Amino acid sequence: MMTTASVSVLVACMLIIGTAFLFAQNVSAFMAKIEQQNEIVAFIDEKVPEEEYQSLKARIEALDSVAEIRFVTKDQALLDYRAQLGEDGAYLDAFSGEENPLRNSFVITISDLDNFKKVSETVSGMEEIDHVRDTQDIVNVLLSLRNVVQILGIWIMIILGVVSLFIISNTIKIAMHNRRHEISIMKYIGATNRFIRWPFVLEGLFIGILSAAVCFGLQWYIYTYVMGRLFAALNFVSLVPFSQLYPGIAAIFVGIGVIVGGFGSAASIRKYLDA
Amino acid sequence: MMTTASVSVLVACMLIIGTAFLFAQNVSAFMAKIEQQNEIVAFIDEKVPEEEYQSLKARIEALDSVAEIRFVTKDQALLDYRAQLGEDGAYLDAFSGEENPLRNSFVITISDLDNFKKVSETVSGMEEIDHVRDTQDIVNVLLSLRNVVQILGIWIMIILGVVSLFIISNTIKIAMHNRRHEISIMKYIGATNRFIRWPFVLEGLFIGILSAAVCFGLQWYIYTYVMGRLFAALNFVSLVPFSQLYPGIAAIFVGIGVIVGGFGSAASIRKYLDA
Amino acid sequence: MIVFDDVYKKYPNGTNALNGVSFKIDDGEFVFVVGHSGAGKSTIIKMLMHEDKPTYGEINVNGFDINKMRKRKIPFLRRTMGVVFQDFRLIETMTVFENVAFPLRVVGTSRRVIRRRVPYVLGIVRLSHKAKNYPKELSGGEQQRAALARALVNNPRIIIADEPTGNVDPVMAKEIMELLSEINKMGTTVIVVTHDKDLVNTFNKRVITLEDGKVISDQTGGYIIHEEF
Amino acid sequence: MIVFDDVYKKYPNGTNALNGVSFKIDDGEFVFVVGHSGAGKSTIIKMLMHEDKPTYGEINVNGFDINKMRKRKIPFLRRTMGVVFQDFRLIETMTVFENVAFPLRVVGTSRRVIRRRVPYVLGIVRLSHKAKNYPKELSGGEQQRAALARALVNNPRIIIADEPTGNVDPVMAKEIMELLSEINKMGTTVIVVTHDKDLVNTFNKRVITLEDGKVISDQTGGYIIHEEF
Ligand SMILES: Nc1ncnc2c1ncn2[C@@H]1O[C@H](COP(=O)(O)OP(=O)(O)OP(=O)(O)O)[C@@H](O)[C@H]1O
Ligand SMILES: Nc1ncnc2c1ncn2[C@@H]1O[C@H](COP(=O)(O)OP(=O)(O)OP(=O)(O)O)[C@@H](O)[C@H]1O
Ligand SMILES: [Mg+2]
Ligand SMILES: [Mg+2]
Repeated sequence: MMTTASVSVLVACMLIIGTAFLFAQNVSAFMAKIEQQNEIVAFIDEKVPEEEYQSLKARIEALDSVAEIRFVTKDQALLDYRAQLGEDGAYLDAFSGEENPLRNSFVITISDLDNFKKVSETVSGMEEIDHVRDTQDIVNVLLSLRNVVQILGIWIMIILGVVSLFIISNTIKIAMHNRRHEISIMKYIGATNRFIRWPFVLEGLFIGILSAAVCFGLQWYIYTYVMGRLFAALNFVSLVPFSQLYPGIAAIFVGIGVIVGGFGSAASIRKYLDA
Repeated sequence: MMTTASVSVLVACMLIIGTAFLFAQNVSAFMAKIEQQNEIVAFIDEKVPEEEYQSLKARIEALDSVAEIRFVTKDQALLDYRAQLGEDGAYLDAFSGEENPLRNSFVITISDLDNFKKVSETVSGMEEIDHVRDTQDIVNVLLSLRNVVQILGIWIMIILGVVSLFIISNTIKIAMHNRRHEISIMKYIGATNRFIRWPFVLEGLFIGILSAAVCFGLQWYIYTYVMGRLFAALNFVSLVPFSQLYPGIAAIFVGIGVIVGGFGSAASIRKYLDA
Repeated sequence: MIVFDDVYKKYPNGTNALNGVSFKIDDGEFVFVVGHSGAGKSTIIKMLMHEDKPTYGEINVNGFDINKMRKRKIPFLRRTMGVVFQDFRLIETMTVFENVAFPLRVVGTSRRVIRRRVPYVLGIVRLSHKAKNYPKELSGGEQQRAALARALVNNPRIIIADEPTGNVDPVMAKEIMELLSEINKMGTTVIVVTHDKDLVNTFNKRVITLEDGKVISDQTGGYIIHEEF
Repeated sequence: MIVFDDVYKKYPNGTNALNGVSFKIDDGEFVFVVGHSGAGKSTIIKMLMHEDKPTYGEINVNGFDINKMRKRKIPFLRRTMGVVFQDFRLIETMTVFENVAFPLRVVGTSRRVIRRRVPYVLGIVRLSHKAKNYPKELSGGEQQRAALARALVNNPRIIIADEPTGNVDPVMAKEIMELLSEINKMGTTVIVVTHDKDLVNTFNKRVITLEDGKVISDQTGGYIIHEEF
């Protein structure tokens, strides 16, 4: 009976930590996707001959964190702009062909927003590049968003982790309190502390590992079926598949199970051994 | 001793729920701020006389969810565009004054992103408006972000809440198990279940309310000092001040304390009363 | 009045503790119950107070039919009897005073009466000086006397004492038995389970002798135990 | 050998349980300890096994100096003695067999030996049929005998029995005492705390009489207890 209750508490705490872990993993996966929403448009100086475009492109592509680079001719740019203005962009027709005031450009996407500014400046500083236009405003919003989410995520992990371990240690204490008579009798009969301790530690380990196994199954089910279905309905972001995350989850659970079950009971039995 | 352990577990669980609550509150405050990052530029038809601008602005302003509306002359728009192009925008000088191909416009910010599309279409459909340009792409990203974060937030609240209550109920079970001898002796002496129950329920209530008080203080401290300092360093978003949130937090804690402490012990003592 | 009619008790683990026990104890009687260790004496007390139900047979205690009574009536059955348990069953978290006061509190006795009655009873069992101590801080005999005080405090209609003198010296044992005899003279039914041959022989009361869950003798005076098992 | 030299014990709550107790028990002796309830008999046993330390005075047990010995040596002191506790102290979560086997397991006895030795000892105390039962499923006297079996199983140098016959009938009490006497004849020191006047008088051994935490008599034969308290 008491084992059931202990396992329940342990499973619950692991579930909290596991959920926080999965949450953090998904948030960072999601943020990675969000990071794609950026672009630097680098306008090529008119003096650069077209033959050099290829090597220029290669040089930009070689920069740190450049995820994608796409060449856009000035004609295409004008068409795009016209399309954006709709019917009323007809007046732009006057600028087509040789009259086109726009320039050929590269549209660059950055993989790591932290390097966005650096890349933008590097590209801007290239001789062949006339000037750049970037979405620094949006990038700034995304950057702060990411920082906030990450810091919150880490703190939530830490708080939940600490709190869970605290809960477990107190639960073990209460459970051990149930055994105080048993322990004191063993001592009266001449058992050494080591002799008394190891069955408790073994039991703790067993409970810990059992809890880890139960929790792993539960976490898998909730994640794949409950959350998975929910997100499928959302139709925007997909969850990171469990198969990619389970080594981490398994390591966390078994780690907690072993440490808490084994060391936890060893630590909390001490009080009754010393008595 | 056991009271300390019980209070500790209860406090820890409340802390989890409280943190989740504060997290959700802050996320929604943050999302509200993020929602400001949107705009619809409505270009005014050239045939509309300037005298009507004021009434047009008022009509747009009266639409649902319009947070802000700002008038931008076509001259200003040209200047802005020139500034954006930098030095190389000089060729635009040719279009200044009467030659300006751009139009006067209203820049509209929406308070509730869900209505973004509707407002954009309504404005676009107005006779006086030539066409609109909006940041639908960014808005879409923000919208999904918000939905994901909200759904995640709610689910995290629910999971943590359920798990915490589960932990508490199991802890009470274990703690009550410690008292089984006491309870059975009381029954042997002719005490009715009601007579035995109420001191336990009172004790449970006391533990619950004590935990609520401790947790409230702890939560306040962590939130204001630990998290507050952290976010101050972040320098981007500020936390919702605790003074705005504490009624909710207090209600949650006292609610949990009373329900869990009182009903929880009443429920878990039952098993030993029936025995 | 207590009536046992052909009572059997088989514990879940298969032990047949009672094998057809019948006897009748009238109000105001004083009865010794003797028998080997494991003969079923404590089991009879368990049946009397509805700690457990008989497997077969009828039991009637102070008008309560043990088999048919509703669960919620059990506390009221138990209030008609004061029991000294073989293992004392004092509440660890209460002082001696609180333990002895408990049966009074259960029936809603006023504090004023409790403050008068409890010290009086503790005085009778010579435990006044230990009123504020917890059971753990008592010697074996002191715990036994605290349990006795608790059984007496409520002036119950029946007093049942399971081995009430096992942990006290012969002089105090005799005192306790004389006390029970006094109480019996004032009309209370007294049932004493004991192994103390001397006491049984001295007091010359009705003696029910059990062996292997059966009544093998029910007569006045004298301790009979077969030497062979 | 056991030496008590002017031992005082004051419990944290202020009770003076021992007030200058001195005696010496040689290896192989058989000693009864008698005295009123609360005289300090069980306290002496607590001191002997280092369950608690004396407030003042020297105690030496089997070569261990109780005041100066290191904590980690305590288990080894306790293994030299087999104690029948007044409150039995059986482990609730273990069967009778496991309880009795425990002192053997503690010293690393092989399973084979345990499987032979435990049933043998359970047979001596007539509990073979309860080997698989849990303490809760035993009668008072059966629990007492299980505790006795546990004290004997390890062939300790000293056997200390605190009221070992309080819950058994006179015939079995005599049997138990004869058993202890047998064991004593094979060289084991035996200390029996008892209130059973008959037994003390029958066995005619050394009797240490305590009163209010002092030794008031230490002589061979006869149970002396003052009638007045
Ligand atoms: N809860 C139980 N479960 C199983 N068997 C039990 C239980 N309680 C008692 N017994 C068994 O029932 C039989 C009668 O027990 P009981 O306690 O009535 O004996 P007793 O006459 O009081 O003995 P003693 O003088 O030793 O206290 C014994 O064999 C005992 O082992
Ligand atoms: N843990 C304790 N804390 C405080 N006082 C105690 C404690 N244990 C015993 N005492 C007191 O010390 C005195 C001696 O107790 P002890 O248990 O040694 O008596 P005893 O001679 O064994 O009596 P009995 O025959 O009743 O078992 C008693 O007055 C008792 O109340
Ligand atoms: Mg009995
Ligand atoms: Mg004692």
